Amino acid sequence: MTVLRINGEDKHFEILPATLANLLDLMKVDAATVVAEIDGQIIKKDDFDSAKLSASQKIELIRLVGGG
Amino acid sequence: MTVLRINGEDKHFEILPATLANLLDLMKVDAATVVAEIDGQIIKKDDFDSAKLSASQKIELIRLVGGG
Amino acid sequence: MTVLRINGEDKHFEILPATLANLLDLMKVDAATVVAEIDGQIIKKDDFDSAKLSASQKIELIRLVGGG
Amino acid sequence: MTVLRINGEDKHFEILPATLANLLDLMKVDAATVVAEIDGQIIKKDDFDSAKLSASQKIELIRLVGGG
Amino acid sequence: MNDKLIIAGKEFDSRLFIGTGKFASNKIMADAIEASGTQMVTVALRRVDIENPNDNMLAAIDRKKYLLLPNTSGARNADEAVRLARLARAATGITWLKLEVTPDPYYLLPDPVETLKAAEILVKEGFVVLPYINADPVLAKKLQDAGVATVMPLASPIGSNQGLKTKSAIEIIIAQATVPVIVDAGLGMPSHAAEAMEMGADAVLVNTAIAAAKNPVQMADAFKKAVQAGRQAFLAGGAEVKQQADASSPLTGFLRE
Amino acid sequence: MNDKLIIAGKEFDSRLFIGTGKFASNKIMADAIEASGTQMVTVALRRVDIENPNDNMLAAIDRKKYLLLPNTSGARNADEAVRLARLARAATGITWLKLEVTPDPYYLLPDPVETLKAAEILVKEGFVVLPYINADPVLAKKLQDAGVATVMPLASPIGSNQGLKTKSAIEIIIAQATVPVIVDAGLGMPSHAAEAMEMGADAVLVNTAIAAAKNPVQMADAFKKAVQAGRQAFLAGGAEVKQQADASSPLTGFLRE
Amino acid sequence: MNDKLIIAGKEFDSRLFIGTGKFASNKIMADAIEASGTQMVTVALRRVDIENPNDNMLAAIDRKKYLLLPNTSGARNADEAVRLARLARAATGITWLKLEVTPDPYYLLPDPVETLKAAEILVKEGFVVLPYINADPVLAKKLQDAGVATVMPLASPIGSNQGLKTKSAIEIIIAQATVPVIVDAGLGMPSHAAEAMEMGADAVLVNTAIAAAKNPVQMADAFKKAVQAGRQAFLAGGAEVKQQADASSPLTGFLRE
Amino acid sequence: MNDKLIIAGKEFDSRLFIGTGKFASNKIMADAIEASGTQMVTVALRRVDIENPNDNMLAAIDRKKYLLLPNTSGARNADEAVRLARLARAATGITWLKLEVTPDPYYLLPDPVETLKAAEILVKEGFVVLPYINADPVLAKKLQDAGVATVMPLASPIGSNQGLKTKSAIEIIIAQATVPVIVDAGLGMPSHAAEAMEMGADAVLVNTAIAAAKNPVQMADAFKKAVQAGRQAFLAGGAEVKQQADASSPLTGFLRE
Repeated sequence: MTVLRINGEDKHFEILPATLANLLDLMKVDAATVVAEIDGQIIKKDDFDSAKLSASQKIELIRLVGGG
Repeated sequence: MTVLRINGEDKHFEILPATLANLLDLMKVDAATVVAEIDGQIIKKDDFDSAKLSASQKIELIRLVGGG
Repeated sequence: MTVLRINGEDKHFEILPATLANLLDLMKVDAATVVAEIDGQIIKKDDFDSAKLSASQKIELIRLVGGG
Repeated sequence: MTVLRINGEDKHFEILPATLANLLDLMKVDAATVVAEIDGQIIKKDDFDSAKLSASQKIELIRLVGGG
Repeated sequence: MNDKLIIAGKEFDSRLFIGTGKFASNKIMADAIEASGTQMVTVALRRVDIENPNDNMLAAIDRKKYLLLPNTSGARNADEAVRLARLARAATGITWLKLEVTPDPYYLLPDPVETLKAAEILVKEGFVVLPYINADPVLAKKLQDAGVATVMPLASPIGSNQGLKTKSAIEIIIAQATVPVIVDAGLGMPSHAAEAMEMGADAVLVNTAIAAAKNPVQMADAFKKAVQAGRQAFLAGGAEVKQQADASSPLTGFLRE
Repeated sequence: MNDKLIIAGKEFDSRLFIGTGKFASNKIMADAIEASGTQMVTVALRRVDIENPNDNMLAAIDRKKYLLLPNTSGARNADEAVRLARLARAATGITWLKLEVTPDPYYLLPDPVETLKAAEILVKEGFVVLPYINADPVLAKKLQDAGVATVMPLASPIGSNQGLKTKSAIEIIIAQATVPVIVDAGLGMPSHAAEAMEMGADAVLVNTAIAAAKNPVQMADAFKKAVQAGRQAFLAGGAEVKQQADASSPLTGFLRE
Repeated sequence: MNDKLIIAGKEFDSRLFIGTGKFASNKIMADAIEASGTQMVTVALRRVDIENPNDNMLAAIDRKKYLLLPNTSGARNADEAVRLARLARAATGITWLKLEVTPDPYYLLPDPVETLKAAEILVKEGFVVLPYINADPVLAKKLQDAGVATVMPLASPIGSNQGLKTKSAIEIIIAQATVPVIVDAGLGMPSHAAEAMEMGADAVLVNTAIAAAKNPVQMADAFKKAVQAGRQAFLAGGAEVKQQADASSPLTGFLRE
Repeated sequence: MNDKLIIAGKEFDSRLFIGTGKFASNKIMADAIEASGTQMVTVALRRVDIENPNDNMLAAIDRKKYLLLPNTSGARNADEAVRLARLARAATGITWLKLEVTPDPYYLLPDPVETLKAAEILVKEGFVVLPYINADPVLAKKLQDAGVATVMPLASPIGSNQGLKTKSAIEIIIAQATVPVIVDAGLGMPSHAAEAMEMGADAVLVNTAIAAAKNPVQMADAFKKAVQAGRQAFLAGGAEVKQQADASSPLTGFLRE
């Protein structure tokens, strides 16, 4: 089991997803609507496919919501 | 039994009090602190002794209370 | 010389106008836009022709103006 | 003629006052009521006698006034 | 949305009434009336100026589009008001009347006793009476009982543009009203008119704020929109007023460790 | 009349900006935005809810008609605000930013020091910064000097609907402003928005007053009209406020002896 | 300083009158009266409670120190008020009277028409009439003309503690007054009383704000001081109110180059 | 009643502080200070006027009775304020300081960023810092955290006499305060001071309202009483504010059939 810290919570994976795009697929998150940070570095949407993941990374998945 | 209407309520008396002063005594009301009307006529304190009562009169016994 | 008191002022006439309509003509007031009182009695527009004048009457000629 | 810059204005002296205390005497300023800076350094009242002056120094003489 | 104002059986789409005094010209007045979208304008009665008898402001008002509401301005007591009312009816055939009784020429505030007395007489004579009053809830109720068509409490002194200085009393008048409440006098800016409408006033009457604006026509349009805004806000139901803040953005999902 | 609001070179016809928080549904939000006539709406950034990852409010907003203005709500200091700003830009490609730094979760009032610090950083990074601030004229000036695109002083605490509690300070901010002044937070009713515009504010931002109204769509239309009314009244030039009455009907020609 | 209030020829050193209703006990009432420094207190007339005939609050009031001012509370029209007035005089020998006519039991606001009618009758009967009225300048003038000893306009509804909601109307009443103006009803805090006095009111009457305070005796002392403060400020002549700042420290002699 | 105000360990009986600027003479200033009952007065630092070096207002202040609180008026940034603070300490031996940083000479409003910066420096140098600030709750908290002895939010611009224009923000400051809150600047009448104290402010500072009154000594006494009144009312616990009336006379026992 490997762990990623996603949005402040530890998530356990039998097999670590290879890329950020794979992770979003696995989590059923529509990549078109989110922005991501890996270990504090912003990853642009165009780079989701190429962004490799490794164990214990901190990943933030962010989206626009209603706000004032 | 005779009736006097006192402060909006019928009061029954076996023997009608002769005067307003007698009525107040009977009711244990301190005459010094009240003013009275009999059938709409104001009776001054000095006249309480001489104010004769007769059956069915309307009597108002009024006093000062706290107010703004 | 006869006098009419018109709108609070004495007006002198060599010959008294016969009717209210004549007076308005003389004063160049458009009868369509005014209402009149003679000695406190309201005269309707339809009666301007028949309203005879006599000396010393008090005549009020009133009109609508801008107001709030 | 030597110059001291006192409270933002150049003051010319035939003979430079030797100390701050001498300057205050010359200017008829009551030393008890003022505080002074020489070239940005605060001089305490106790040191007015010993504070030597030299030409072209910037001297600030400050006092308490009414204020809110 | 069907949200008509009904006064004495007559329907109004616009809840803004306009006074016609103090305009710099009849043309500006007419344009401001048009811009305001109003359906009823007030007029006063005055003696014909004998030196200049034919200045006729009425010609500038399209009476097919705008009802006239004669007022009794200048009346200092009930008798004078009744006399003016009868003259107004004779002059125009109109039975609607803005009843004003203002004994004091300085503050021009209405007289409650004489206003009530005149209203009682005029209602009996068949007038549709819209009395201008101080923001006095008890008087408003007495006038209602006397059969007036509306009550017209003042916001602040006539022509002062001070806005809604009588807010708490007008709230009570509205709460008790069985006839439309028209806030009159002293509304100086569109926000004042909107505020009155948001409180539940049925209509407002504006004169000086428009006539004495630098651009009266533009100001008339501004009042038109503000009255609509205030009415719609009243109908829409305002959000609750809170002592503390209440975040407009979500309070969860913050990007923190 | 050509009366555009210009912010950072971009022209706006509408002077009402809308916050998108707290609506009961995306459909109501979209309809209220439409009714408001706005051209720019604020949005927040939050972590994706992993249990419910596909609730996408953005789909309800027609981005051809409405500019998005991301905010930094949730940021408690300059660092957090800068991080959120960069994420917002990465997410949207938008460089415009409503800068909010609110350390206190109860009153949600902005931090003057951290807001200035963040503004200085973000202006240098090329953001168009619209900072939300207390009604502090000195801070507003410092932010202007730092290159922000507008200042957004609060009327009263966020979501409180208390209206223009900071009027005298906002008057000073407007008098000193070299950038547009957008009154934000606490405007609870259309009359409040009109009042801000009448004072000379360039625009207002409204969220809770619309989202929490009983009928948000109707309330949005009410705010639209009130903002137009207030702006027009400002341009039209209000009539003078007087301490005494000033008759609206003529003071001559009375029917007296 | 000799600054007596004179009502109907009688001099008062204190400009605070106290209502005696709603106190938790006669002891607290007496202590609060003492602390207030008042010289006149209002009382009401009510039927003797036959079940409990000897609860005598009057015993708690030192009539050598405090004048009694009977009121006509409960009267719904002029007839009832006149009847109560006569009873009050018979009961006490006092001809002074606080005239109250309040037809509506919910808001307890005074009836202008019935109040004027009763005042006219009672003045003729030799009463010294102090009428409680709405803040209506025209009514105040009519009552003056009818011979009342003071006018007592309300600040806000009785017992509401809302403060001076009728400020602009009371200013006009004061400007026109030929008799003392006593602001009555609704003053909820000492600052409200001070504000009324600063405007030039001659006195104030307070009841609920003291009787319903957590500590009525301390609150009575607070009102005493506030009334004195407001009166003295009126006499001392307030500094001018300015739109801009005006430095309190000198604007010269700064420590700069 | 033991109700001392404690600032930095020092006890005060009086909650009114007095500014000494703008008095017509040292004599009037001294008499007003005496009448106010204050225990601390502010003073400014300025260059000696070389043409007139011996006008010494300090001689008029009895330093055994009145603490001096030097201010940094005239400072436009933190550096200037720190320089003035050090001079003040050197001049007087006093470590207490009213910190003012006002970059703008027109409105004289305080700079939040520079004030905080100066406060942090001066606290470290051992000063007892009383900073004058805008009514900004977040700034007040940051200053508390920096170790200031009080916060002194402004009511309205210095010397404007406009009264408590920042009420809602000061309420929040008081609710959050861990140090005394002294309301400063703009209190124009005793009722304003009473209102601030009733809200729970710990003290007020007044200058112009007294110095520019027609009778400063009488006005000083008025403020003294108003501050006491407001404080006592706060302690006594105000009666509830109600939307409707609440009879002060009994609602039973009416004289009716």
